[in-house]
Amino acid sequence: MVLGAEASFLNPDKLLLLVVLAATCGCIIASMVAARAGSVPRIRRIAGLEAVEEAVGRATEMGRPILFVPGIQDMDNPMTVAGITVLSRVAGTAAQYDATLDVPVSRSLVMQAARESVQAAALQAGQPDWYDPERIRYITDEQFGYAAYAAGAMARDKPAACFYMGCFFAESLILAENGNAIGAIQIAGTAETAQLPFFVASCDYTLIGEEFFAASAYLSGAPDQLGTLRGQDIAKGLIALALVGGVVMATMKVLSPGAVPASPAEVAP
Amino acid sequence: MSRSIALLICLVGGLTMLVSPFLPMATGWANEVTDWFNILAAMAFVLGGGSLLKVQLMRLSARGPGWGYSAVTLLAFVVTLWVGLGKVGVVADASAPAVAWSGKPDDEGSAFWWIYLYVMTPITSTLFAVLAFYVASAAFRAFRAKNLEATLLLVTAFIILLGRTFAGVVLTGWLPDWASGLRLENLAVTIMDVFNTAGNRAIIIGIALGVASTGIRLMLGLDRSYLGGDA
Amino acid sequence: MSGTLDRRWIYLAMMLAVALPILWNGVTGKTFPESPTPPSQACFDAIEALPAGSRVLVSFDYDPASEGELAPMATTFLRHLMHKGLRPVIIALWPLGPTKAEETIANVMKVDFPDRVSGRDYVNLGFQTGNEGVLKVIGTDFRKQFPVDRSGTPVDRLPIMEGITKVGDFPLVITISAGYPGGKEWVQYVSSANPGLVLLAGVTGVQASQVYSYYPGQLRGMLAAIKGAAEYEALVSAAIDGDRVTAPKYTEARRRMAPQLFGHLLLIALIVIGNAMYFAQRRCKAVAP
Amino acid sequence: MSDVIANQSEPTQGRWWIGLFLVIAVLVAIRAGIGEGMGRVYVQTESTSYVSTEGEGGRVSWSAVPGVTEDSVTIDRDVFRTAGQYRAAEAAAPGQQAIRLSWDRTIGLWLAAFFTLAVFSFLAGDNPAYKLTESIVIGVSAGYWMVVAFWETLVPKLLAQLAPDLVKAWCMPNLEGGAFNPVALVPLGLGIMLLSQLTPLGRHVGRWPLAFVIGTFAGLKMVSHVESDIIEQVRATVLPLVVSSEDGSLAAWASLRNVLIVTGVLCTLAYFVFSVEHKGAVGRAARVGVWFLMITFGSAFGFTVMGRIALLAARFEFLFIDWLWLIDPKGERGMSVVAAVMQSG
Repeated sequence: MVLGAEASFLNPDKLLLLVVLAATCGCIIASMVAARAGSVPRIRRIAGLEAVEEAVGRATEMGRPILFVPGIQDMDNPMTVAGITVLSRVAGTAAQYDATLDVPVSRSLVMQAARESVQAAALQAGQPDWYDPERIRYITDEQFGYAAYAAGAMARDKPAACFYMGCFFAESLILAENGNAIGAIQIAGTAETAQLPFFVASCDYTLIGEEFFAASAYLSGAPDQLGTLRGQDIAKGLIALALVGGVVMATMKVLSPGAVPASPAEVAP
Repeated sequence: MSRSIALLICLVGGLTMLVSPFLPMATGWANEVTDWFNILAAMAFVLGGGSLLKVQLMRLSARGPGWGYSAVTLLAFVVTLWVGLGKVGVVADASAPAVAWSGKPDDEGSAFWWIYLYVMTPITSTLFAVLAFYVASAAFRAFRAKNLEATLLLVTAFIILLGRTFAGVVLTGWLPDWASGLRLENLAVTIMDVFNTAGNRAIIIGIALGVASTGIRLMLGLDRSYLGGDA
Repeated sequence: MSGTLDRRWIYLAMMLAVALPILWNGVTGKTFPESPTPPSQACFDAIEALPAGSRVLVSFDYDPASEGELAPMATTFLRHLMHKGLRPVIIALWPLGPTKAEETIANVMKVDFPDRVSGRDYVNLGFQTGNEGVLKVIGTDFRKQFPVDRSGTPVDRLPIMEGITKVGDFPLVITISAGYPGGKEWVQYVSSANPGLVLLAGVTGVQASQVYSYYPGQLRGMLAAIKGAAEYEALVSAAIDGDRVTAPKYTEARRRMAPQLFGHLLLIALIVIGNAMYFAQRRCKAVAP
Repeated sequence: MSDVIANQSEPTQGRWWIGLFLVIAVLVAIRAGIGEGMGRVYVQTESTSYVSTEGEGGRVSWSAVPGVTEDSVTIDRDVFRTAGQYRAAEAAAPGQQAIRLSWDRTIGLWLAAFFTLAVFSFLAGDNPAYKLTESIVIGVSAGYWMVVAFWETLVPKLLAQLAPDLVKAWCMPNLEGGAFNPVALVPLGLGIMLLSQLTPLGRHVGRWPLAFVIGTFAGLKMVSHVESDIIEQVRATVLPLVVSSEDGSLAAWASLRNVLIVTGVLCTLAYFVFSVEHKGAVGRAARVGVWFLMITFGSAFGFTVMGRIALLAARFEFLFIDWLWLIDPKGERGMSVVAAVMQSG
């Protein structure tokens, strides 16, 4: 039985997943290759990202530090990784301006990754001496212990610019409201949907969900990275097409003569 | 060289996890890797703890403003580690009363439990509760009907706030049954069911695409900032 | 700008709006009447519909941080189940869940249903690590994940577990959930895979907006935040106590609704004042540039 | 925006703070002098004796027995009792020692009350009490999570795999299996690489574990997000735009609901398009998408507020009920100060 042999090698009920995964990755990689070959997409303005340089510049002018919080989760979370990549861009700008950058973190591994990335950014900006590992320090793994530190540090150090880029939970509003109270420019980015309303209410700019993941590609300006953003758009188009097709078919099924009334499960997912 | 090996590890690790769900032989792999990560994160505490000790000791020896607070942090840290790792005051577990170390470190009555209950819980849960105040000041400041978008935010929050308390019943409870859909508590349900569902779904789909794209950038080494600067 | 309002006045107002109703309520013992919304009513009806003796899986997926919202739900769920003669099988996906379950059992079963026996009429099987991995496994083999109860007795020797091999053998599953893993995972891995199974969820306010999209399909009923708890508590009290006075431990959610109401009213007042200030100031600007 | 609400807390107000704390201390002292007092914790010691029996295969199991025998092991545990239970015990047998005041837990309760007030005081501005609380919570919680990681992860998942017999005899008597597991050497190796950067040699090796974590989890999360988010969310959104009710007529509300959900998802997706300027059709759809986003945020905000107020209420209940003994809604003490004062007055 050839079929049986195949089935035992490849999990059959995962076929749909395989197709969708391959299509998504295909779109992104193809656009990346196309961008390398010269077809670089124009990316729309993302207000929060255009404000990064302004915020760093303002902190430098005022002689006050910049605070960067890469979320409170560990490196297994994609949001933390995205936050660290944004950190490297912010650190590059801060190194150019010679501004002070504070990065308190709540996970040891994140501290490690943040140090590596800030050091690399300083080197790239031609300011290797600007990098100070003690400014990137571990506070505590505890969510509210970390928030207690951040709130206190904000009240005392009065950073002029605050970045919150990563995975946040309830502490989001503690950070954002205290930052607001000291009059800092605040730019937040997260994909934690429950916290988005609070960042939207309290920060000057908020990168919502997918925008946050696009941030590092956008800030890098590298053609192949910008290409991946167009790949995401193509995948989005395919999803929209699939959705419209599905909806049309479902509607036809209801309208076709002799259709049975939709069961509650079909009406309300 | 070291960076190239790191990029190779990243690529191979990522590809392996990408194909593992499709191979029946690989079903336990995701859990195994998660376990490894947890062990790694636990060992990394040495780095985090080292950083904490170093920063606080530096402040303490410099005798700058607030050095006393550094001493308090150090003391709290060391005492907690000591009573927790040493299971101070822990009695043996009921399943093995003869094995002295069998109890859990946070069993009722132990020193670690006392610290958790009377130091950590009140502080962290009060910080959590302080959010009620921040919610108030954020709402006061941000919910202004400046434009259509801000007004939608404002009106929705309004309906939910009213619809989820007795006030909603008082204000619109008189509406007849045929118009019961307009009662505040039912409007709140409709908003959750329709608008919130649609908005959340699109955000979630977008995030999934963002995760996929970020994953590809990391695996292919387009984004390698976490690997540091020198060769 | 239109003068300054120290934000500390807002904080003071919030403090009073929450503290005074608690004191008022503690002295008078009065609560507001509740009229149930459909998701809460659905929870009540789903439990009422089960024949006595049915086994119900109850998962305690929370810890002390969310106790304020979820403990009243847990208490009322267990009270309702015991009153109907149903038999709860308790598990937990959160490490501190079993402790919370023990507290609730001590509060409800040991006091009001002293004739019910652990192992026969209810059981606490404790916590298992693995998050949604646990849910995937109990979909096919319940005993593999939960081989013993909390005191170490093998599940095979418990009368209450007779004939239960997978999660689909329970007609009803209840999750009391504060986040991940919780309501969403139960829907994705249990409710979707077992069409005949009825799933109810009690969730925190933060979770509610995410879990709502599954109601009333994969999720038959849900208690959203303390309001949902209060509504369900009122339904259960009306069914069990009738005109008699309900014991204070069964009115906890309704007691919490008084500070809730004043807190909400304050927020609404703040939004109104904020907007009034904003428009007044805009008019000033228009007149005097 | 920040000039609308100002937070004029300057460190010049040290005296103001001392005054505030004094006022609170005096109020608490007055309260402590009224009626039955406040803030005490009672405990009772429960002694349980266990005897061991040897089952099949030499497995030892322990069970509780009613009395103390020669070969039994007795364990004492202190458990909480309420003030009401203490008073009842005193009424039945004055001077009894079974239910007694617990000094360590009473001190803990007062400390907890101090910390609660100290955190609240930060709302009025930074101050010494908050700074003290902050420095304590940082130290305690960092230590706490390290201890948890040691006992919950390192011991069972690493040490117990590498040296099962040792761990079983030391602290995990119920450990099953018990063979050396070579797979556990992988995370151990990764951990050693990570820590090697503390030595001058390990500067380069130290980034490999990080690359391993980032790579594997990039793959892992990609699969799980595509599976549970893209596929499942699209599947849930494939809805018929026309819904007929049981008798075959048009169900207007259900139809409208489905139309709104499908439109909302499509328009909000349009908002996230990056490579096209938001003009024309995409721009209009994105605008509608923003409306949906705003409603989503508004409703999430409203719902979260509920939870936050409930948490604040819980903290006040701790102060009023457990510490100050002002009210007694659960009937744990049998009386409350306010009620007692009102009765006597």
